[in-house]
This record gives sequence, structure tokens and C-alpha cells, in this order.
Amino acid sequence: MGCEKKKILTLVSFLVIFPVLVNYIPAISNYLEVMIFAGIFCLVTIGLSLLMGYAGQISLGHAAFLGIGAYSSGIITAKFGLSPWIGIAAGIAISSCIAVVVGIPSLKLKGHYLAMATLGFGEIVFIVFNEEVNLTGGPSGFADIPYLHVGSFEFSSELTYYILVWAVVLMGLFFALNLIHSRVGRAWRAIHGNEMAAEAMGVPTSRYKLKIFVLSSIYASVAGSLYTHYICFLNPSSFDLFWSIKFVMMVIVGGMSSVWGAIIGTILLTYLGNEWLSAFKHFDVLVYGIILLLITMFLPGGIVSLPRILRSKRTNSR
Amino acid sequence: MTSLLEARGITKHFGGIKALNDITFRVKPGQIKAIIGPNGAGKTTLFNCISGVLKADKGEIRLNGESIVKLPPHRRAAAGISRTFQNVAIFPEMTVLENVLVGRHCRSKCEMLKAGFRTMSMRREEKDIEDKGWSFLEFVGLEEQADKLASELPLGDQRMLEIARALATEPKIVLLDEPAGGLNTKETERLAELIHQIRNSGVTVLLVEHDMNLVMDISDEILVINFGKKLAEGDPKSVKENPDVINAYLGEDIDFSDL
Amino acid sequence: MNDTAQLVQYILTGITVGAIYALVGLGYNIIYNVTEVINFAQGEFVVLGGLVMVFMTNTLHLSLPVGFFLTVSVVTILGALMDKLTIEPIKDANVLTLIIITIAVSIIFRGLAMLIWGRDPYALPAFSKAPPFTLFHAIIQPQALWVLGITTIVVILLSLFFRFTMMGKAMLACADSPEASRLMGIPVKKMVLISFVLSAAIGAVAGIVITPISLMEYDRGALLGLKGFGASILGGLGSFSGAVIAGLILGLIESLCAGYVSSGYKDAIALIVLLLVLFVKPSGFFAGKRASLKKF
Amino acid sequence: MKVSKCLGLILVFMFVIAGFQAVPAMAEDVYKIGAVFSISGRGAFLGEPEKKTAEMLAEQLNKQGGINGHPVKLIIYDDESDATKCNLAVKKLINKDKVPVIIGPTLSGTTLAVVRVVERAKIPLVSCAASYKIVTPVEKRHWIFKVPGSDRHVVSKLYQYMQSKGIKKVGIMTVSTGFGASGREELLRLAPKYGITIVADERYGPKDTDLTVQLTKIKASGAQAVVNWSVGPTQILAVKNWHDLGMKIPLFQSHGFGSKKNLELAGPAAEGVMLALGKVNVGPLLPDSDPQKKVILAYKEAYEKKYGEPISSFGGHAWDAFNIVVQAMKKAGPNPAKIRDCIENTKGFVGQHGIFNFSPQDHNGLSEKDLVMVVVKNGDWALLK
Repeated sequence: MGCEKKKILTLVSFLVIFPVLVNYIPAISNYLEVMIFAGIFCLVTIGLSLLMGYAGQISLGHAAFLGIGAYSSGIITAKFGLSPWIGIAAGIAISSCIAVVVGIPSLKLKGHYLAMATLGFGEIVFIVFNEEVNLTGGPSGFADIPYLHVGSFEFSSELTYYILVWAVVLMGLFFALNLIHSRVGRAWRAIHGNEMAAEAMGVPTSRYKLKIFVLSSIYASVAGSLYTHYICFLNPSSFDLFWSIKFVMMVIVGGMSSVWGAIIGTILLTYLGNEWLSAFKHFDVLVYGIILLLITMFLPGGIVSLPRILRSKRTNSR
Repeated sequence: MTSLLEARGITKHFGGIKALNDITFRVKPGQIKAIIGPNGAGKTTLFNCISGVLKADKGEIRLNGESIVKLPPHRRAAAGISRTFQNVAIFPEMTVLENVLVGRHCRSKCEMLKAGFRTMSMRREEKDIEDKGWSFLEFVGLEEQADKLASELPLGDQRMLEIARALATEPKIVLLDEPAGGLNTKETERLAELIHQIRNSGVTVLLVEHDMNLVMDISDEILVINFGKKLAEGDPKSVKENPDVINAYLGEDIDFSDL
Repeated sequence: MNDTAQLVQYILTGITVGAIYALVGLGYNIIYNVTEVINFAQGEFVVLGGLVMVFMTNTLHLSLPVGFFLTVSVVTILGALMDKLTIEPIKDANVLTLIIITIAVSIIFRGLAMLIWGRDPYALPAFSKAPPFTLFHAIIQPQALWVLGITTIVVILLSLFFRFTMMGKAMLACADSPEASRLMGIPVKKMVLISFVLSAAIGAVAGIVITPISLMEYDRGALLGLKGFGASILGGLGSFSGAVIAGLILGLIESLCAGYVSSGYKDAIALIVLLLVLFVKPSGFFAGKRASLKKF
Repeated sequence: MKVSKCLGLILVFMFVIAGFQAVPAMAEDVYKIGAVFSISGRGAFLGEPEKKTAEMLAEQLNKQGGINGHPVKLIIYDDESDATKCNLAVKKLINKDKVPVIIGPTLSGTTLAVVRVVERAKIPLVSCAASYKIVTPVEKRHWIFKVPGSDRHVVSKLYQYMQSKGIKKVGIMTVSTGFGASGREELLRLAPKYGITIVADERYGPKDTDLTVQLTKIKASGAQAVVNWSVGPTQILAVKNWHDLGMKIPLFQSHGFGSKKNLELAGPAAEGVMLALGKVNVGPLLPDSDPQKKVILAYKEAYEKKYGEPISSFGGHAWDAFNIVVQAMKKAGPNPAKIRDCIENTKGFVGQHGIFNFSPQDHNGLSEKDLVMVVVKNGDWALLK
């Protein structure tokens, strides 16, 4: 845990300095907003990293859970006028129920078949968002969702939302790190390493796979709620297959072997996609693809493996 | 009822092939029992049926008189059956110590919420898991390698690691699937000693092994199967002299006259 | 229009659409069989096939056969380049990394297509000028017959290739065990290259034959790819006949659901059927004995 | 250790890139106009002509001396048809570029995703998307305007025409995107008002490869007319499949079909397709007495000369948005609140899509009178009486 503490400290100080920097440097004055989305996506990818990197199960349908959280929050606050906190709780409840129902049969599948099953699930949820017009507003979505508030305090300014989102991310990160360094985390990694052996050593593998699937769906659902109350508008296209794939890419680019990879990959890709590549005008999509390709080709362990590779290069050259 | 493990009428089909046909045997507490037989006789399949990795089509398996045949593998582990694998099945991306800690899973109980919030009881339990883990590492002599990735160990040490991991579940009986496979003479000698130590610590041992020297040397009792059927059972001496057994091994590269 | 005619129309449409899915699914299977990678850029080969053909016929005014040949060659070269530049240099990557690489390549292909052809859809003239004709009061477009015919030819050629030629057999051997194949002197790298070439060619053919029916634009690849992936999974990864039958089944389900249940939910219903099949039979309808599973 | 290095690396990277992007300090007298269009993604075929139009107009304006002598700087961002990106782009325009007014976004979904942002920042926004939700309820849309007519207008125009031809039973087919869903809503809602029954209500995906099934179902439902509501390739498919099925009942398209490119793609199959269009698409056919004819022809000539492609309704929206904003800025200067007031009080503005009359109750300013019924004849548009 010692080295984790150092990392957490680095992240926290980065997060504290960041808004100050943004405030004083006009050229990056819009970076705070991007960081808010990065934080929201980080929640999804932390869960996904636990699922993929630790337990070795893939999901190409996690945008669906983001959407379920988002729509639960949106519908409960905008349509029924209830407190956003109820919306978040409902999102968590609905997501985890759906995750159980989908997870039990899906997680028996392996490899590409699991990928297809989760992908299909994501598509089905996406279609439901589109077709249940009375509930979800259909493809045109619905607007005028209230901001998140505690009493009379509204999380409406960028800075307050930045603090809120990253506080939640840090909590999620703590929870995830604690899990990783426990018998639960070891059980997941054992499943990843050799499912049969894990089972024979007394790990109830199907239950643990389901647990992590549900947990990651809860992470995504909370992220969805935060997304909704920030953008105050929902339509299905924010929760389609491409988003599911984007989340997987964030995890892999950062490095599957560690939740830190998920955080780094998410921040990097969010800034790349939304900010840094706009200088390339028409070619931005192309450049995005090429960067992605180069990272996966030359750093298959993701960005977190970079220092290790550099270190081993250095020792080799000696 | 003095048997620890009792298997009755175990039968297993793969498609049209009968891999196991009505196998019945017992293991007494504190015994070292070996299962031998030519390649493809069904030894590993039998192990898989006992540990629950495969479901037997027919038959009854009892541990201490209680039927375990309906239990999934992880419940059998909790009930007291642990095992190693023929092709070492360690968790390659975990450290040596962590591999052993996984074995403590069924002897600890802090679930996700407690673990996620790192409650006091969880920390206490985690400390206990780690202490026990170290003691099993020391038992097989791997404590120096504790922080290495399991995949970085040489094969011999990986086999030892698997044994430590299996013992960490505190089994009543441990199934060793070809523990000497790929070991050199020196390592095999150490293994023999280790198996004795395991038995002395109160854990019953059931093993599948090809190394006849080892088997004859350490076993109290031997079960011979061929083509999925029980061929013979008894102490090493009687098995060695059994004409059916000699017949079955004719094609194999084993010279019984040496023993 | 009576009920039978309606049913026949639904079935005909379903088969046509299904044949398209089948063609895409076949492309997945070829690469999967050799590398155990799902090439998510497969849909992009289809798009490129259609758009390059548009360039050949509408801009260069080449005749159909010449344009067809040149288009397939161009896309094939792209497929070979993809393997040479992105797949071959990778050593010891896990399957998931390889999949992400193919996704990155698909993004690049899509970006290129957008830069070259813009965002508008393009049409191609039908292969034969004949007007639509009727069968049991249902209407068939001649181009649909072309799609079906060419799908059949592709399937037959592929089966012959893998069953009777040395190279085809060698490719299958690579899938079983790359190590053993290398020891036996089969050039695995070359086999992987050929698998990319073949599936790029099939993708291009698919693009060329469907553009007259459904138009083509730069970002259609993802959806076609998804449907094709569905077909190859439903049929059991690696099985050619499986992919074709599963593609047709998916097309039929979609079409019949749109006709009799709900056109809004047709894709969802097709997916639910797919999931149910997977849950009951986790390796698809016709999983070959070799359909081994790699872990991510 | 390694994570801190990575984070540090990202930080350094941010500065490097920020350095590249740093905009040189601009002279005070430059007027900025922000714009967000969907230049890639789903809505690309709408956003592309909008961007081209806006760029062309800004260039023309600056050649003529800008707004009251102030050169105009048009800052365009691509939202990639994505709500999240659009939100970020608009925030960037407001917080970083400090623009006093924004035109776009292209799509209803992306516009609705930034409603809160501009309302809170108090920056006027003139959207190029059609959904009525963008400007209703108007008390919550103080700072938001839109230039495309509402689907309500288009549907009313179509239904009026059908009513006059005695059509009572209609089958509709809509694409499952924001565009199609909005059309479907209005088609269903307004039908009773014109004595029309919807006998079939079919849907399809934006990337579907065949619409024969939907049309077959409509054919069997006994409908006297088909209405298809989509943009992109599916509207061509609808025409082709309608033609191939030999359907005797007329096909009405949404205004999304109003581009010459669509006529080229659909070819002879499109003969007889009817739709309600803004006048921008049929400029040369208008009588000389029509006040819009002059501005439409001028736009058409300039655009076609510059880009070598025909104009579309979508470019027309950008034209309207840009010029309404410019007109307001001429009076109000770069002051957001004043610009907003000026736009709200714009009356009789002759644009590409009609004559705009905004008011505090109406942030759209168009009506169905600004549309004309058009039929496809000999591969070109022809006005319907």
C-alpha cells in the first residue's frame, strides 16, 4: 500500500493545483470542463478496469450502464420531480439488478462470445432508450434536467462540479484500491489467471465474476447520474456502442494491469478527443486513430508500462 | 467407516468414450495413496471428478461420510479437498505469496463491502491470511521468492508453489496430479520428503504419478486403473506383482524388475 | 396485396439483407480462423469496396468487370498493408490488444474515407438494367439476385479453397497451433497475410454488390461490422457455413419482426435471439471442433 | 512513482499543446462570432454545408468592411454530432474565446445539450436545428433562437396539401434519430386536425440497408399516401424501394430531402416524390415578385461558384443564422444582452428559408407560409399549386 499512497498523493495534489493553473493561464481556460468529463468517464473506466484488467472479463456494453444511471436520474428528477439523490440511488439499484440478470448467463461465456453478448446487451438498451419515447423522450431526448443540489446549494458552476466529480472519483478509486489489495481482489486476479484453478482453490468463480460485473455497473451508473446533472440533457446517442468501445480503449491505452492505467488513459483520451486534436481540423479523426494505433502497437501494456520499459531499457544498455 | 474419502461407482463419458467406468475406492485418513495407470487410463479425469472440475455422470463421492458429489469445486475445497494440476495451473501474473494467499480464500470471509472500506475486522483477517500464507511458503521453502511473479519461477518451484497453495486451503485431503512431472532427481527427492511431511502434518495425500520409483517409495496403498476401469488395488508390493498390472504396463517404458 | 405476398416479400428482403450480413461475417471468420482475432475493420473493407467502386465507375467511367477487378485489388492491397503495418509487427500481444489495433485501423480507414469522399452517400447503378420482377406477387430487385448469387459463389470458392488447396489447409493448420505449424515449415506470417488479403477481398466484393441496393457512405462500416460479427458469432466463430446460415437467419428475423412485430425493435429482437442462442449454446450454432477460445 | 511521472507527462503535454493553440491577442475592434457545427459524425452532411456557408459569408462580410468597420472573426468548432463534445465546444467558445454570440449547433440533440450552458452564461445562441423543444418553453429559452422552421410547419403544409387532394389514410415511416422522432411526433399529433388517420407507423435505423419491409407493410395497410421522415441515405432508400415496389400511392418526403444531391442519387426513381420545402431550394422557380428570390439567387451563385456544389437547405440555415446575428450586431455591437434583444425584435428579415418575424413569444420567427410544396419532375424541383 505504501506505493499506492504516493500515487494517491500525486493525484490529489495534481487535482488541487489543476484549477488554479487553469485560472491563471488563459490558453487552457477551458480545461476544467474537459476535466469534469474526464472525471465522469474515469468512474466508468475504474470499474471497467477492475472487470477487464483484474477479473479478466470483457464488456463491450458498459455505455448501457452509464445510460441506465443517466436516464434513471433524468427521469426521476425531471419527470417525477424527486430529489436527484433518489435518482442516483435508483440508478444504482436498477443498474445492479440489470447487471445481475444479464451477468448470470453472459459471464458463462468467454472471449469473443462474451464480447458479443455484452455488445448485444448494450445495443438492446440503446434501442430501448430510442424506442420508449414516452419514458425517455426517444431519439430527440429530453432537456431541462435540474442541477444536483444539497439543500439550497446547487452544483451548477464548473468548479463546484469539478470538486464533486473528482471527490466521487477519489472515493471510487479508494474503494477499488482497497478491493484490489484484499482477498476479493486476489480472487478476481486468480480468476483472470486460471479460472479452473481458482475454483479448485475455493473461489466461487461465477459469483465473483458476477460481483465485479455488478460493481462495475454501479460505477458506470453513478457516472451516468453525474453526467446527467452536469449536461442537463439526455439523448441515446451518448450511450451507444461507440462509447462502450471508447471506454474499453481508455482502459487499454492507459494499461489494463492497473486502475491507475484507467485513470491516465481516460484523461489522455478525453483531452485528445475533445481538445488537443482540434488543431488538426479535418484530420483530427485520422490523427486520433493513428495515435491510438501507435500506443497499442508499441505499448501493448498501456501507458503505465512505459516507465517499466524505459527502466529495463536503461538496465539493458548498461 | 474409517475412510476419509470414499468414491463409489464413478462413471464418466466423453461423447461415446467411457473415460471412467464404475471406479470404486477408499482413502483412509493419514494415508498416502497413489493412483497409477498407463497414459490415458483416466487418472486425471478421476481427479477432476473428485475435485469437482468435472461432473461425474454416475457415482457417489463421500468425504468423512458426507456426500459431496453435488457440490461445485469451490465448495469441495471448503469441505476439505484441495489439489494441484498436472500442467501447473498457477496464477502467472500474481506474486508467489499472492498465489498462496488465494488458497486462504475459503478460510476467510470478508466480502466486498468490508474489503472496499477496509474495516478493522477486514484488516485483522488480512493480517491472519498473510501470516498463514508465509507459513505455507516456508513449509515448501519458497519464502525467498515471495515477491517474484509466479511465472518467473522455474518449473520445479512452480510445482512447490502449487502444493503450498493447495495446503493453504487447510485441506483434509490433498490431490497431487503428477507432482514429480518435469522435476529432476534432486527435486523429486525433496518432493518425496515433502509429501511425507504433509502426511505427518495430518493431511491425507492422494496422488497420480508416473514416476514409479517415487510411487513405490512413498505410497501406503496403490490404485491401478486402465481404460477407465479399476485394475488392482493394494499395497505397493502386491500391486507390483499383480500380473494384470504388469500386462497393462507392457507397452510402457517402465521396467518393474528394477524396483 | 394479400398476406402471402406480404410474407414472401418479407422473406425475400430478409434473405437479401441476410446475405449481406453473411458476406461480412465470412470476412471475420477467415481472419479469426488464422489469427483468432476479430478484425473490427472488416466493415470498413465493405465501405471501401463500395466507395472505390463508385470512384471506378462514376469518376473513371470504367466498365463493371474492370471496375470490379480494380476495386477488389485496391481494397486487397489495403488489407495486406493493414496486416504488414499493424498486425505483423506485433509480438506477443494479447487478443484484446489486437482487437483494439483493428479498431484503431477502422478509425483511420473511416477518417480516410471521409477525407476522400466526404460525408455524402453515393449510389451505384445496378449490375443489370432489368426492371424489378414479381414472384408470388412480391417484388424482387435484380440486384438482390446478384447479392445472393455472389454470396453463394464466394462461399463455394472459400470452401473449395480451404478444403482442397495446400494453402487453405495450411491456413487452417495455423489456426490450430501456430507453433506446430511453424515447426512443420508453414510460414505463419504469410498465412496471416493471406487471411487479411482474402477477407479484404470479400469485404470489397460485399461493398460492390450492396452499394446499388443500399448506397454507401463513409461511416456505414461500424453497423455492417456489428451485424457481420453477430452472424459469425451466431454461426459459431470460424465456421463458414455457420456464418452464412446465421447471417440469413439474422436477416430473416429482422425482416419478419419489422413486418409482424415492431419495426422499431427489429434489431433488438434479432439481438435477443442471438443472446438466447449464445446462452443456451455458448459457442454458436455450428461451432467447429476447432473453435477454441482464447482468453482476453 | 510511474503514475506520478505519467501525470506529470500529461501536464507538460497540456502546456505544450496549449502553447500551440494559444491565440494571439486580438485587436479590440474585432467582433467575434462563435459557431458549432456537426462537421463529422452522424450529422456531417448537414454540418458541412453549414460550415462552408458560414465561412463564405464571413469572408464576404470582411471584404465589405465587416460590421460597422469592425472585422469579424468567425470561430468554428466541430462537435462531431456528439452531445458531450458540443457542450465542451460551446463552453470553450464562451469561457476561452469569449464570444458574444453563437450560431449552431447543427442538430437538435446537440443544441438541447447546451441550452443550460448558454442560458447560464447569458450568451445568445441561434441554432440551426429544427426541434420545437429548442425554443419552447420560451420562458426557459430566453437566450436561444432557431432559424429552421419547426417540423410542425412542414407537417401542417403537407397535411394541408393532402387534405386538398382528399387523402385521408396515411402510412408514415420515420428514422429512429432525433430528426425522425421529432417528425413522427408531429405527424401523429397533427393528423386528427386535418382529418387524417395514420394507418401505419413504421420505424427504421439510420444505417438500415433496405426499407422494403416497412413499405410493404404500409402498402398492405391501405394507406393512400406514404410519408417518409429521415435524412441521409435512408431517404434515398425509401424512394428507391417505393419505386421498385411499384407503389401506386404517392410518396411524401420530409424537408430533409431538399438537396439536389438527393435527386442525383435517387435518379429517375424520385419522379413524383412530393415535399414541403423552404424557398431556398427552389430559388430560380420563384416568381420575380417574391422578395426572397434575390437573396436566394445571390447565395446560390456565390456558394456554387466557391465550392462547385449545389446549395442545400442546411447551408441556408447557416446563412439565416449568420445574417440575423450580423444584423443584430450592427445595432448592438459585441454586447451579448443587446444582441439578444435585437434578435428578439427582428421583424421582416428576408432570409433563405422565409421572412423572419421574431418576438418574445416566438424565437423561431417562421410559419408554414414560408414553405412551398414541391414535386420532383424530370430530375428537378417543380412548384406544386
